[in-house]
Amino acid sequence: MEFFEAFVNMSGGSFAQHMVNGISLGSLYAMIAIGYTMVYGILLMINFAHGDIVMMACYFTFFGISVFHIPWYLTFILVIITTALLGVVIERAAYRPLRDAPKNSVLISAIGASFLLENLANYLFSGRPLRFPNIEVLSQNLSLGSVQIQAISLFIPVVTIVCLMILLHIVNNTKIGMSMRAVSKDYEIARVMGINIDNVISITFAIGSALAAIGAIMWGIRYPGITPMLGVMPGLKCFIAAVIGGVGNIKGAVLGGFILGLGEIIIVAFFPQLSGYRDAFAFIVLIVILFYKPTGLLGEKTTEKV
Amino acid sequence: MAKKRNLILTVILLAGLFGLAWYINFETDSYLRRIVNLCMVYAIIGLSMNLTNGFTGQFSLGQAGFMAIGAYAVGIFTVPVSLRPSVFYAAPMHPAIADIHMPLWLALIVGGLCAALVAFLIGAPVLRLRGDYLAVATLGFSEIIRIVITNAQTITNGALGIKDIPPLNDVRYIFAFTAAVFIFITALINTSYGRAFKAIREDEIAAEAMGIDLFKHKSLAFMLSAFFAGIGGGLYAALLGTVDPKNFLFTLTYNFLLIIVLGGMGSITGSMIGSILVTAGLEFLRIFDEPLELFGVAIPLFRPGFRMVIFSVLLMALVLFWRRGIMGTREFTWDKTIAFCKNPFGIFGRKGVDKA
Amino acid sequence: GGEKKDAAKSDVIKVGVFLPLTGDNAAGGELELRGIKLANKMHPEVLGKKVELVVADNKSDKAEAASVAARLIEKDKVKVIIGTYGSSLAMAAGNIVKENKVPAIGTSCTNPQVTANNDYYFRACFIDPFQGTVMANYAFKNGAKKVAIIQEVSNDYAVGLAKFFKEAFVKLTGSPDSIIEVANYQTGDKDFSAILTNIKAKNPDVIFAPGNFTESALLIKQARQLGLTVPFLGGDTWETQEFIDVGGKDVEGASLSTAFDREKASTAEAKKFLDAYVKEYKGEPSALTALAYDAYLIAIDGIKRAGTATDSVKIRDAIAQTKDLEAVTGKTTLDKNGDAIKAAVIKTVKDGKFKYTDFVDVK
Amino acid sequence: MTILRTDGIMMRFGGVVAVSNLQIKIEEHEIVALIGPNGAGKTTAFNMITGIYTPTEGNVLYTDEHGREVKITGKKPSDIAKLGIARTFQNIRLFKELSVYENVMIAKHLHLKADFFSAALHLPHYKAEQVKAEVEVEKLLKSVNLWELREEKAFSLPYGQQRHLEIVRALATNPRLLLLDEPAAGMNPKETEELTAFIRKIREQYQLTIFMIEHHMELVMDISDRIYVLDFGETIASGTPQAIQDNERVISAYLGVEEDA
Amino acid sequence: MLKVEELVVAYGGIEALKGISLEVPAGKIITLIGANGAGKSTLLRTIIGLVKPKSGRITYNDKDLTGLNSQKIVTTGITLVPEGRRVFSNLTVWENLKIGAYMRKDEAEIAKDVAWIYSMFPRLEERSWQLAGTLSGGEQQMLAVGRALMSRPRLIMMDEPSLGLAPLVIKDIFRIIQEINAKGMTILLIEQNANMALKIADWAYVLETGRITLEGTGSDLLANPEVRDAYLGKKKS
Ligand SMILES: Nc1ncnc2c1ncn2[C@@H]1O[C@H](COP(=O)(O)OP(=O)(O)OP(=O)(O)O)[C@@H](O)[C@H]1O
Ligand SMILES: Nc1ncnc2c1ncn2[C@@H]1O[C@H](COP(=O)(O)OP(=O)(O)OP(=O)(O)O)[C@@H](O)[C@H]1O
Ligand SMILES: [Mg+2]
Ligand SMILES: [Mg+2]
Repeated sequence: MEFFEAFVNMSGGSFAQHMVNGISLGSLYAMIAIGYTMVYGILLMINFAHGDIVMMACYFTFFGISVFHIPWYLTFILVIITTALLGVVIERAAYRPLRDAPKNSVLISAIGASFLLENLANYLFSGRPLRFPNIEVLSQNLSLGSVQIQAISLFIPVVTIVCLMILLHIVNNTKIGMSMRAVSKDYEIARVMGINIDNVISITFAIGSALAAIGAIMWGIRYPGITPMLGVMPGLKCFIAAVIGGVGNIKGAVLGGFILGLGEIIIVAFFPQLSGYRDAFAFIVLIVILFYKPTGLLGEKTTEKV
Repeated sequence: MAKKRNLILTVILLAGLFGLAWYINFETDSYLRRIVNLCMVYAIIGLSMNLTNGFTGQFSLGQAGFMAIGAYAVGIFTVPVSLRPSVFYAAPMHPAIADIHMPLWLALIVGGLCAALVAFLIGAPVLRLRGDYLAVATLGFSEIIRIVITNAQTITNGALGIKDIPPLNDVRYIFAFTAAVFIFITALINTSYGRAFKAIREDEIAAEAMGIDLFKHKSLAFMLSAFFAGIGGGLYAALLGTVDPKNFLFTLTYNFLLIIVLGGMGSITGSMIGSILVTAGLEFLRIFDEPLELFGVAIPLFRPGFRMVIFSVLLMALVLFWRRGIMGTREFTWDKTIAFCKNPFGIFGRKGVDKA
Repeated sequence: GGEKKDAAKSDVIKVGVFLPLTGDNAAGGELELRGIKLANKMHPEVLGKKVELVVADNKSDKAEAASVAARLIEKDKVKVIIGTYGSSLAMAAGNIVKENKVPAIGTSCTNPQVTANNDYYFRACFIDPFQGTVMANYAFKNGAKKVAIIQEVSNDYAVGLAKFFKEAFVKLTGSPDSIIEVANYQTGDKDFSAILTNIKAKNPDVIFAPGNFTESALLIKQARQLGLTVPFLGGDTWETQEFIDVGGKDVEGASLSTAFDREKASTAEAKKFLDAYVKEYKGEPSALTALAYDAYLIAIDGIKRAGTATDSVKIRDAIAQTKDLEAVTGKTTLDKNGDAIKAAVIKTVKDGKFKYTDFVDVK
Repeated sequence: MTILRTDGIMMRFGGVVAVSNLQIKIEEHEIVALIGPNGAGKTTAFNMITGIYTPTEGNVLYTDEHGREVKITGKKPSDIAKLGIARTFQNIRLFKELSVYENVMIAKHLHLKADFFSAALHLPHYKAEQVKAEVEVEKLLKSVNLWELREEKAFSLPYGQQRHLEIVRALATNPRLLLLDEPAAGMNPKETEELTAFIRKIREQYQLTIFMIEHHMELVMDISDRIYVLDFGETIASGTPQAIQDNERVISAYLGVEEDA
Repeated sequence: MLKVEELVVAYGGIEALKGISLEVPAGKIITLIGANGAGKSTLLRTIIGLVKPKSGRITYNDKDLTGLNSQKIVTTGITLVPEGRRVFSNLTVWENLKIGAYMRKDEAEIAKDVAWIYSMFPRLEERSWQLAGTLSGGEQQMLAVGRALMSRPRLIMMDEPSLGLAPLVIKDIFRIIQEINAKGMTILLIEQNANMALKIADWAYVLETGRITLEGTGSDLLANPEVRDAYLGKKKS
């Protein structure tokens, strides 16, 4: 009833605006969710620190542009590289020693890594927010009729889709992709096949973290406040997006990202009085979807072979 | 024979500890009392978490949510009726509950039962999930609970929180609860039900084929865990004298995770040790937050925030180098202790069949 | 070093300071610590003894806040405590100070519950109901007829302000429809586009949006991006450099109520404070810094009038009698609840600075 | 009396039909073997009977101890176990980290009547049940010489003993029908012979019906009363060992031409 | 060419191999038989570098392999068909074969080898695009053998390739073992099926709880009454 009222009362302009907002948020979620899924797909572990890698990438960008005054396009490239390295370092320090450990240990180590990054950022950069560098070209406003759109919002979906395509190609059609999938199932035997599993896992982390960096840059331009806790909520939501889509499935991550992004906007748009429950929405969707599809929308349906 | 001896020893130990609690309560300062109380409350919650995560092998991260339920039950029902208007100053309390007042022990049990009920309801959808999926779903549930509490202004006072909960800082009271929870869980784990939980942890399919109803037992463990977490949360609220939704962020659960990992997943005595080490350890690490002067030179490393960096490094080092925790799945038992006292170096030898 | 402290026990007076120096509220804690340190520098002695600050971090966490307060009392034997930013943190310590009969003076904990039913908690700041009412009056005075409220629903401070704003504004206009929308968001949210799109469609005259400065700055930025040009009103939490840093030119024109401004600084203490602040930290002091400074003044004034630094109950009684104390944020008197009765200043962001625009005295 | 009957069960995984229209009938106290090439669908048939998979089509019917025929399709594995069907697995699935003793005690849980509360409080009626279970478990473990090793963790046992332990664990549920999935896999001929004797012994001792998948033909031919042969999910033959050994289709699909050593 | 000297391997404190010496000369089929838990798999896992020995030496064509990691060891031309198959369940049959040839660069030859393996195991060709995880046990075993062959090893070690296979398939596998041996590959075979294994072996070792207790030609051991009694069963010969 309320929904109907809200719908009728909504002008075409508002509706279009909501859709634009939703797509932009959704593709941001998708972008970060892909990184989760990448790592999960190979190591079968939630990289709890992924959200915090996003946070670190934001600080890197800040230092690049606002402190060292490197041109923004160069900074972006540097940030992507540095963040990829950070991902590799985290993998080496926190996950590699646990290769043969039970899954729970790895999960705990991941939580520990996430905790460490947050506390470290807090200690080094203080809890006070910094402003993400303003890049006029990307953050300027454009008007399309009554719809207002930020330049970056036009790029976000495009970048996300392009990254998706590249990634799918790598995983499905290249030798490294094949070895990634092999490593994910049985790394002992993968070694026997002559695969250097440490390299494969490092590459996976590098790619995942590079994606986090791209996501972070777009996130930062769109929501320009940097704090040590910045990664927590997006991290959690994007992880949920990945799970909704089917963890390990790259297309699923994108689908999940869009469902969450658009869903959140729609909740607030049509049920304004529920706006306080917006964050709960992600979790409710998650639980409902898992109830019907325990491995997510596009996750492979597995009957465990007995 | 040995059984009887063990029982006597246990009773002596408990009595001794209770005496210690009595001493702490009357002879020491309130700072120490607070730390001791916090240790015990954390132990209850650690134990509750171990029941699902350690014994039943269901990696659940919902403890903060269940604690919140227990804490709010205490918050809502124990604040004196006369003080309620000043607590609920922004929007008056819902008339249905505005006049219900309970003594603390009753509110604790009500809170525990509510948490168990919620666990029962959410168990149906989430307990079908495995591993990471379960972890995220339960974590999500604890967030939902928190968000609902935030928005339910007339019942929970929303973000304003509830204060004027009659303060509890009586070590004996909390000790009694902790001991009861400890004894109950220990007893339960050593029954057929406890074995069934462990069977589920080891291999769900085999357990099912052996006639163990997966859902029923997971649900039982989950509800018991929620019940005790609710009690723990209630004690926590009474200890602080105030609650608000921000207390129960999902990151709170990580504290208990640390406790059970440190103590050893699947070890009751491990959880007890873990909770003492974590709570006391965090207090001890506080020196890292205070400026340090060595020979008149201020060491720049030591400033607020450093403690948490060290804490997280320790957490990681722990899982990296000592992943089974202090106790693993073993327990402290009288038999082993006595054997150890008789032959302190025996543990280095090969372990034989030592039961008669 | 602990030994040194013990040796010098007799000739120093220890004052406990507990603030969130890490965690969510670290920024606020930091600013307040400045004020307290500055005050300590300006007034290093009372009763002929040196005042030593014992600073403890409550990590923006309630359990920590309680432990830390207990620790200050038991281990460091302080007889008076200053702090804290964040009402829930203050409330967590409330029982401790009450139980141990050690008075505490809140810096910027504005929730009425902090001092209610607690004889040992006082504060140097005004409270949420007052601030909400002040802003409602200001909006009404400037011709607003239709207001939208966007509150940070998980923040006690924001919820309190919003509630009293709403009540006052409805009373002023006489029409419940004058509040056209109350929208909620959670701490840590980054995307407000949906809320704002809805509100834009309803054409408010002004938006009242109490909340954390980070979220608020992002909120206002996004409003401007969506072409929403109406003024934003908020509370004293906005008054930080970060609000302007993050918000940039988009927060130009945003107004807030606060406790202190250079232009309205009437007391001699304020002049001293301003000079010292500029010397020490450069730039413009925040109201939080000023309030924290005042909290310190209230504490040592209490000790002075009590004539003892060891009997905490006497100190409490003296603090409760605080009247017309020369403080930075004006002459300070504590009411029967222990709350400071104080005038409010309205400031507006202009050219990247908080500029004085109005003054609201207590009736 | 027929104890188990499958009524045209079929199992499909995606596009693959693992079992189609399977008709099996097992009489009480029989030993029946299920053989067939790899991938024929034998394990899948077991999984459908024990409730781990739900058949895409068809029904599994079981006659309980009161002589009533009940439909067990779609029932939970645990309920099926309670009705008296126990099994072992092709890839051993013991509770690895638990002791030998606990492994077997767990199987006694399904008959426990006491609720968790009276168990935790060690009330007399719970204790009585436990004492009875302990006696039975002791007897079972002694029968396979595992009593001495009862404190060892299951994973530390040699493979052969793990197989025995798995069978004993299944027996501890007091089954009427025991399903064994390749019990002799990984055993050398000598161990296989011992196993044959052991299976015979337990059948007599516990009045069991046994349904077994096996590739060791000596064992199968030696012990079975009847044999079903599966290929590509379908039954290609059934009958006495002798008949099967001589069946042309079975020879070409599975046994191969006998060559002498 | 492969030489193991005084090898000791321990899991935790318990020694699974207590000083083993053996030799695998080029071009031969060497069999290792022994009861469950004798340490046969442990030996192979140690040779391929999945387990690190406590002491002893492993050399291959005079190159010291002791303590190297698997990845290095396989480049010398050794491969393993692991116990329990362990195919990559999330890769298709074809991809499993391709990954067997991971270290090779000669695409054309790889394609030929795939065809060769398909001709040996037509069942795999039918299932070329099916995920390996959904194959039955026997099909997976064929794939595991095929995958190992794809690296064109000079020494192929097989850990109970007949485990859980139908008699017909076992015969196939043994035929193939002889076939590839005829092509010049050296084979180190572990079997429970001692009868068949000894028949094709040039030389055989008997392993008992971590020690080698007997060795000899296949036919010698087949005739040895102790062996017959312990591993072959009474009936049939
Ligand atoms: N990962 C491990 N940890 C501890 N002990 C192990 C491990 N793997 C094997 N063992 C032990 O080492 C001994 C030898 O095992 P191994 O697997 O090598 O035997 P095997 O001869 O291959 O037997 P099977 O015929 O059953 O395959 C056994 O006692 C086994 O229990
Ligand atoms: N969970 C599953 N998902 C997909 N396919 C499956 C699954 N379980 C079995 N199959 C397929 O069903 C067919 C029958 O498998 P099953 O395991 O029943 O064979 P089996 O007769 O027991 O063979 P083996 O003797 O080799 O164990 C096989 O082709 C297998 O690939
Ligand atoms: Mg099978
Ligand atoms: Mg083996």
